[in-house]
Amino acid sequence: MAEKDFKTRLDKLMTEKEAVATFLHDGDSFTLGGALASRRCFSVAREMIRQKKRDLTFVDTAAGVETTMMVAGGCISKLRLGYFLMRTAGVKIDDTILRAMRDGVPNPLEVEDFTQYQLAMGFMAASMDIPYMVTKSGLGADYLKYNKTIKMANDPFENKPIIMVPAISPDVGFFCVQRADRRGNAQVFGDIWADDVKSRACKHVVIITEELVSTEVIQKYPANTLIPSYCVDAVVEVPFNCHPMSCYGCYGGYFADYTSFIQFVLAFGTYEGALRWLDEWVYGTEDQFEYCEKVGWRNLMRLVKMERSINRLPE
Amino acid sequence: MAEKDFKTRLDKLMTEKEAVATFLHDGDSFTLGGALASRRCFSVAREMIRQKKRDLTFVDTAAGVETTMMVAGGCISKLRLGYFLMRTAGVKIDDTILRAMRDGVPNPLEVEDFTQYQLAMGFMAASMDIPYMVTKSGLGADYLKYNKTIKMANDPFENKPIIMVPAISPDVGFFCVQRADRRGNAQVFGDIWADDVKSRACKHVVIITEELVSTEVIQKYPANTLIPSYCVDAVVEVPFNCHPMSCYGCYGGYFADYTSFIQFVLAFGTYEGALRWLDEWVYGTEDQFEYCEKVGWRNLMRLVKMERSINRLPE
Amino acid sequence: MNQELKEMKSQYTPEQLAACAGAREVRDGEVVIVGVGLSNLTGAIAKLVHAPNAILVTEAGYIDFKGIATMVSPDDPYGGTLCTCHTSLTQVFSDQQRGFMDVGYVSFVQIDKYGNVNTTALFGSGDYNKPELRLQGSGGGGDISSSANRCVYINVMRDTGQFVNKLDFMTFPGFLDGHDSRQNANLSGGGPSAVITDRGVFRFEEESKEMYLSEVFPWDEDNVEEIKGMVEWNLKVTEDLQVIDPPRPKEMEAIRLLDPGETWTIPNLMERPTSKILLFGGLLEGKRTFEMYDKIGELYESSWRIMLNKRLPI
Amino acid sequence: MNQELKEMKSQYTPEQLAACAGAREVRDGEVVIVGVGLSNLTGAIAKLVHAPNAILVTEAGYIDFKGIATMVSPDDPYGGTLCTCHTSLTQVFSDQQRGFMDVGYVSFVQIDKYGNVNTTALFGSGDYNKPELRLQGSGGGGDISSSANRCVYINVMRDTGQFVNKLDFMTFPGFLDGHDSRQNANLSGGGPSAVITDRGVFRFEEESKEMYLSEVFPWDEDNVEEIKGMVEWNLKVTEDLQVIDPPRPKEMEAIRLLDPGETWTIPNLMERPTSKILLFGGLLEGKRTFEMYDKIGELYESSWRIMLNKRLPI
Repeated sequence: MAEKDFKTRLDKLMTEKEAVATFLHDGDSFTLGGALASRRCFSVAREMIRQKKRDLTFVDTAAGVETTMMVAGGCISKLRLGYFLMRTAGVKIDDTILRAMRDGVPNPLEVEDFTQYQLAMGFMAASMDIPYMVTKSGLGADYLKYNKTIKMANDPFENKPIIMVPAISPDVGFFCVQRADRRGNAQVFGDIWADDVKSRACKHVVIITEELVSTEVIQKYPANTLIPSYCVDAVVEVPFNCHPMSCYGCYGGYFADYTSFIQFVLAFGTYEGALRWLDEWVYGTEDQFEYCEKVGWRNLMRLVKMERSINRLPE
Repeated sequence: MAEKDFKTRLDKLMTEKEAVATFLHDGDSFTLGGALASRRCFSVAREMIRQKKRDLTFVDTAAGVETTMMVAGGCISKLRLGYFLMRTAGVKIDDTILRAMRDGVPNPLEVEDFTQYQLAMGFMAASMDIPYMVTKSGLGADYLKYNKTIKMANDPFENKPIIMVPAISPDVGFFCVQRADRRGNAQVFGDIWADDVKSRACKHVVIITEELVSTEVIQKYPANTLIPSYCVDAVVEVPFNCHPMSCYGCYGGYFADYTSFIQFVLAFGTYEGALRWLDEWVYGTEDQFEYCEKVGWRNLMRLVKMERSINRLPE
Repeated sequence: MNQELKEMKSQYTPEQLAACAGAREVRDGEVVIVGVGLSNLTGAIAKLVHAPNAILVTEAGYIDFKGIATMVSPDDPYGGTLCTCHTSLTQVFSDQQRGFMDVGYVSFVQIDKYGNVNTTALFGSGDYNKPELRLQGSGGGGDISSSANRCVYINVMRDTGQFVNKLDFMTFPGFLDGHDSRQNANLSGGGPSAVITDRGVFRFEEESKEMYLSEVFPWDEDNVEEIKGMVEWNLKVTEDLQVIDPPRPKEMEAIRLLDPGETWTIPNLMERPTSKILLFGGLLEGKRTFEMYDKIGELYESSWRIMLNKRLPI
Repeated sequence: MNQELKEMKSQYTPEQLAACAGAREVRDGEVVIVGVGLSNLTGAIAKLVHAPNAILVTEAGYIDFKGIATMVSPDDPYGGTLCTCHTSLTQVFSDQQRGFMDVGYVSFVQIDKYGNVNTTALFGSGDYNKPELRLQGSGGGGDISSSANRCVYINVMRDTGQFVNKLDFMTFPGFLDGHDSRQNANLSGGGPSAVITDRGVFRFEEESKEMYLSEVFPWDEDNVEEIKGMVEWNLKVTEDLQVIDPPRPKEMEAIRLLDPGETWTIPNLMERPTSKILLFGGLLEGKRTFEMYDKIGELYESSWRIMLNKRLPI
């Protein structure tokens, strides 16, 4: 189907397996909604690994533990990022990326550094279909030495140095949201990160919703509809899709699930440990539902209780 | 006070008279929030006329009946607009602007035409403190022939024609909102127009709120806080400040108040009629409260009933 | 024109003819950016009658609104009712430049043979700064004509001064100088696809991009010369002239509900029901009573009530 | 160092010293953009103790959040609680480039004498593409150092390899080559105003923009040479060396509430209360029980409860 066709359908519901198979192909560039610990598509990252996607370029303002997982899973050949999570809670967690960069294990890895705002501007340019955006972020620093994307020039109005970031349009973007309807109207509560511009920058958009709702429910809080249906190619409903990270108003992550966090940190200390972890938690679970089974639904409900004790979604 | 000082105060409440006197000076450039029929600062426009402000430049994506009023009141020497309301509901309503342009009555008037998106891009550039934004809106049309602000060039990445709009930063902007707290956190419900970029583009920002609320009320719907307090210089609380136009979720305008609409249209058919109207409805009322008295509080409550029968603010 | 056709034509005002013909340009499920008055009514008719899944958008920031009444402006409160997404002009026009708006409705004052439009000023003997008649300028049209995938112009046809050889000011870029001059100018939208009037529908040739008369109402089949007379240049007419179906019952019922005050289909202000309520209520003698407010409120609220409670489409 | 001072120093971890000293850089009412861990804890201490009207911001899109616990990342759910405005990174960093962020807290790995910082990579014998150690890159710091009005660096001081003559990669622009080179580069922010560590506070000369040691803790008054030894270049020291007040009781109580799991003030993962709960619960043998989840939940929830119900500041 052409870019337009998926977007014009009235019912875009499909399984996560189908969405990843349909919209993510080896060699593609992709981005994920949210970032680090909030609305982060861990279930999609696991699915990519299960489907053994290869030679992907991941472009995002900030990348966290899910990137460590995807790099160890052999999916990623290039990272274009504003942030690589190397240490968290004061603990060094990531040799995975360094191992790939230096030793090519599991595969060679190229990196390109931006500031986060430079990347947001690249997404913004693509979201408006203009060739570039200008910013003053990162002037004088060393990004231009190694970054083949951004340029520097004097602006034509004040003739002062300015950084020009060309449009960045990933082939597909996966966005975790709290609520969405079948047609793809997707609502975000809490922090938005750069999903406002990312959701328009991507050629294809897949919404991963915690809860599938009717359009009437969406209409109660129209200011929270960040992504209208005309941007959306597919809608997937899977529970706890951000675990082990959090989803504002739905369930806590990280500290709330320190158990998963410690298990991950200890495992990813070595490459063998990482592969064992992948075998147990990714290859070892058929899909997100089996994954939740393995974490334990009662444990997951504890994370719901923790989050709803501090943040609740308006009903 | 320097630009920063007002913005750092914790209690920014002041009267409308004080706000207009403090932040709007003869020769200034200014903009208004909302546009045409929604969240439009008619009470501030009336106050400018009462204070006999002169030689103002009004820059906005769209200007409506309030501009006819300000031009007839002799406040405006230049209009930089994306839209001039000349006909409404199929009725020609505006010789006021033409009279000023052609005959210099009540004073000479200069105009500069943009497309609405070009202006939004000018505000966006100022909101990010970058020298310009690029857009493809209006390419090939005649704006560049008369507009001294925008430029055309070939973009450095694709070498195709593009329009460059330099940053546009009005001296002050008045924004009508449904809710705001004393410190200036301002919430908008319903259409936002270009207030997202305008509110950051202006050097000074005055919030005109329908209802002054505590910060706890603001915190219930944080996604609706369009303008955080650090952008805001002053907060004014006046009721029905958009009358005769509407305020989403608060009161209907225009058709709901066809009485005021017809009276305005009939009066502004001639310059003498316009002056009589100004004498009765602007000079003849000390402030917004007297104005409401004159319209009739019971009539105003009818407009509240009409709006709340179709749109209600979440409580 | 025979008696029966004349009879049929007299049932409709020019605005109703244009609105119904215009509504048919929308295909179900399409994203439709509309303006005010006629252009707004047209989108609302389409959604009510044959395109229930159309996504109506206005530049004020309303995406996928219900269309419970004709909006007097892009930010009319009716737009907010049961609307899926409230956002900003900045986001709507960015989405349009990105290519998400399938079709946009805009009105026009002067139009030339390549679909370029003037809604800024009529210079007459004056110039841009001192024109004979100042007009509304771009409004949303400058952006819709630049970036919507299809731009549909809609207006009642005037005898003279409307379909002109040369515009005083080009406010909306159409196909510029014809052929691929629009593409070379780097405009993102697909340009004008139709010009809808009460005297006929005009479209643009694939190659030259020059306007031609494509369809007429039944009672105008023999009036092609008269219509050509209203166009300054030698208007091309397709050999295969189609007939526009007169307004259908459902379309007329939609208009009745959407425009209770008949604001958009009765040009003369004083003859509209809403104005009559006020004038007989004594407004001209300066009377402004609560009853006037109440009556007008009832006139409009009754039609909203039907729309809100009725499962669309009619 | 006499016994009494040694005694006093031993009560605090290096992170607590840096956090308390750093918090004092915030003036009440200021807009403070914070990151994770130490930089987040510092802003939260300031808001709780002496700057109740400070507006805490993170790059994820939380403006004016309450700071009920140290955030493990800019998008930690704690940021959303009782927060005045939920928006996007795009808006927060646009507001920062516009000049609305008074002070921003960022950590650093390598820093040079003009306050330029490297958090991207340590090349060692390799290079950018095959470095000895890959680091987190810009994060929010690249933008905060570029555009916040004042940028405050905060970290525990290392003996070597931290205060270096030459950075492998400049991730955060400080004063570049000193004097007015930052201004000439067209950077919007005011540049670094302080480098906060557990061994002292460094500031920058008005004219040359070169770093100098400005304040030390009481027990380090005689250790200036030792501190100079941790800096590769010949560190300037102000004649008028000030003394940093050790952590005050209110600051320590704030830390206790904000960091119940002592994640940020006890470097070793295995010695933290949260980790101890799991390890004794049998995690290392792969056990994952509901009770573990429950215990950790209680540990954190108790401190939130106090913060949410207590009218701040303590």
